[in-house]
Amino acid sequence: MMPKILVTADPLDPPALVAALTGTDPDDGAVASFVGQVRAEPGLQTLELEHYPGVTETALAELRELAMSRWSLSQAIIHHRVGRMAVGETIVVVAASAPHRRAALEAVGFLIDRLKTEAPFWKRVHTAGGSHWVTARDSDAAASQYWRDQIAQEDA
Amino acid sequence: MMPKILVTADPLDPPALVAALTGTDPDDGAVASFVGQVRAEPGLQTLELEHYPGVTETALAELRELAMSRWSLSQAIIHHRVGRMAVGETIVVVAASAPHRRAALEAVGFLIDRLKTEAPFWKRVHTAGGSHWVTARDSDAAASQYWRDQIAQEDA
Amino acid sequence: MHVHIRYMAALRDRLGEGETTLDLPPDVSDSETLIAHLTASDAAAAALAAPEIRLIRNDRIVTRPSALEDGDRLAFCPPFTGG
Amino acid sequence: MHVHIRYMAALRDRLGEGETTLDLPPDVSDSETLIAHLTASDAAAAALAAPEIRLIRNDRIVTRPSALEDGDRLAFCPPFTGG
Repeated sequence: MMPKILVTADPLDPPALVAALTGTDPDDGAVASFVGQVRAEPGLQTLELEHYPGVTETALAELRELAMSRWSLSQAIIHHRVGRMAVGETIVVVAASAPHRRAALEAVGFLIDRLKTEAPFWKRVHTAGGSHWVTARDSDAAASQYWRDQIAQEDA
Repeated sequence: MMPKILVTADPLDPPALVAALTGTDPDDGAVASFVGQVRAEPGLQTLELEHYPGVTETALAELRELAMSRWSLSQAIIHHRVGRMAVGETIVVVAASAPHRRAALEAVGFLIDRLKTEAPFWKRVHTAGGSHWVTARDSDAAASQYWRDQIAQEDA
Repeated sequence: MHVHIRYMAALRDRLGEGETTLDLPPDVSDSETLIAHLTASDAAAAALAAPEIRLIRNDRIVTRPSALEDGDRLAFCPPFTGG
Repeated sequence: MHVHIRYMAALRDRLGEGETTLDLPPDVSDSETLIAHLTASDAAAAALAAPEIRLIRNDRIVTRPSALEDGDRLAFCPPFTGG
């Protein structure tokens, strides 16, 4: 059984998430997914993800519930890795299934945009000479705010 | 070797496409995918996809090239099934990888929206009592036109 | 000139034939005059004039009106419904 | 009252300690007066006042200013950078 929310130090398996949502519900016409993975950058040897156990899982579950209700999804899965990982390894996988494509695609975009700024994860880059914390990007904050505004408009 | 464009009467393998793009290029931070599958509807026994061999593949390849250049993708794959298929079976899989998430997500949305109206496929529903052709949906035409307008604006 | 014509999907059912080769009179010069010519012998062919009907000419999707040449292979297509 | 404080990620490095338990004077009543109190003994704690610093209180992400109660477990967080 594929857990809906998973925060783990073990390697993630993106194809397994897609497999879990594909061909499983006769009312689904669409399955969308997103994989975030460690990108090479000068000096990077490993990327480390710190988090706040317990709070992280709750934050992801709340984002998932919001997506499930807003887009009438059939299923949604969020798996996020923590600890150290190498270039090319998967940091996060988000997948959603729905009757129609726009719901599945938008929900996946929403989940990845929001979890970047609303779940307590912190990235640290380890190099040969030491390590540094990754600073938040303005573009990530803007993407997250976009969804906050969208939802506020609908609730208004 | 995973073909970039595939039109086939054999079952598709969505997880294999995601696997092919994940962890393969150190410059990629993102892999997005979309799976379209046969949705149950009253009376539907099988869904049949007719196409125009040769022209279909060219149309998909042109859409792929457009997406590759517009979003600076690393890779993009489009697999589409033809012939008869049952509820839950995969009709189409689109996957794209890129350095950043917005490129991968938008390119997948573009490809699925555009291929619905710009590649010569026709759906036919087979029921116990006969068959009928699926008529084009206004919402699909609107989604396709959205991207046409976007590209026209950028070229202007 | 001679052209080879195919009707795809729902148009094939509607026009009652999958493909045909025609010898065209000299006043047929493009896709639209061809449709008028076809409609003269089969009223059902008027459906081809609808703007949503697409044309594939010699294995390329072309915009209408499209000029025609001797030996062209044409396919009239209802709106595409893939994906 | 007593509160237990953690500093997460870059804040832990900056403030030189991971966690601490403090006995607070009566004029500390919420997250912002707590930050002022911390800054009085360590100027580096002024960084906590920046609006982008998030607060987790008793395992819930809360908005600032947040009232405090005896026994609270607090975590000051730099902006999240997951995904």
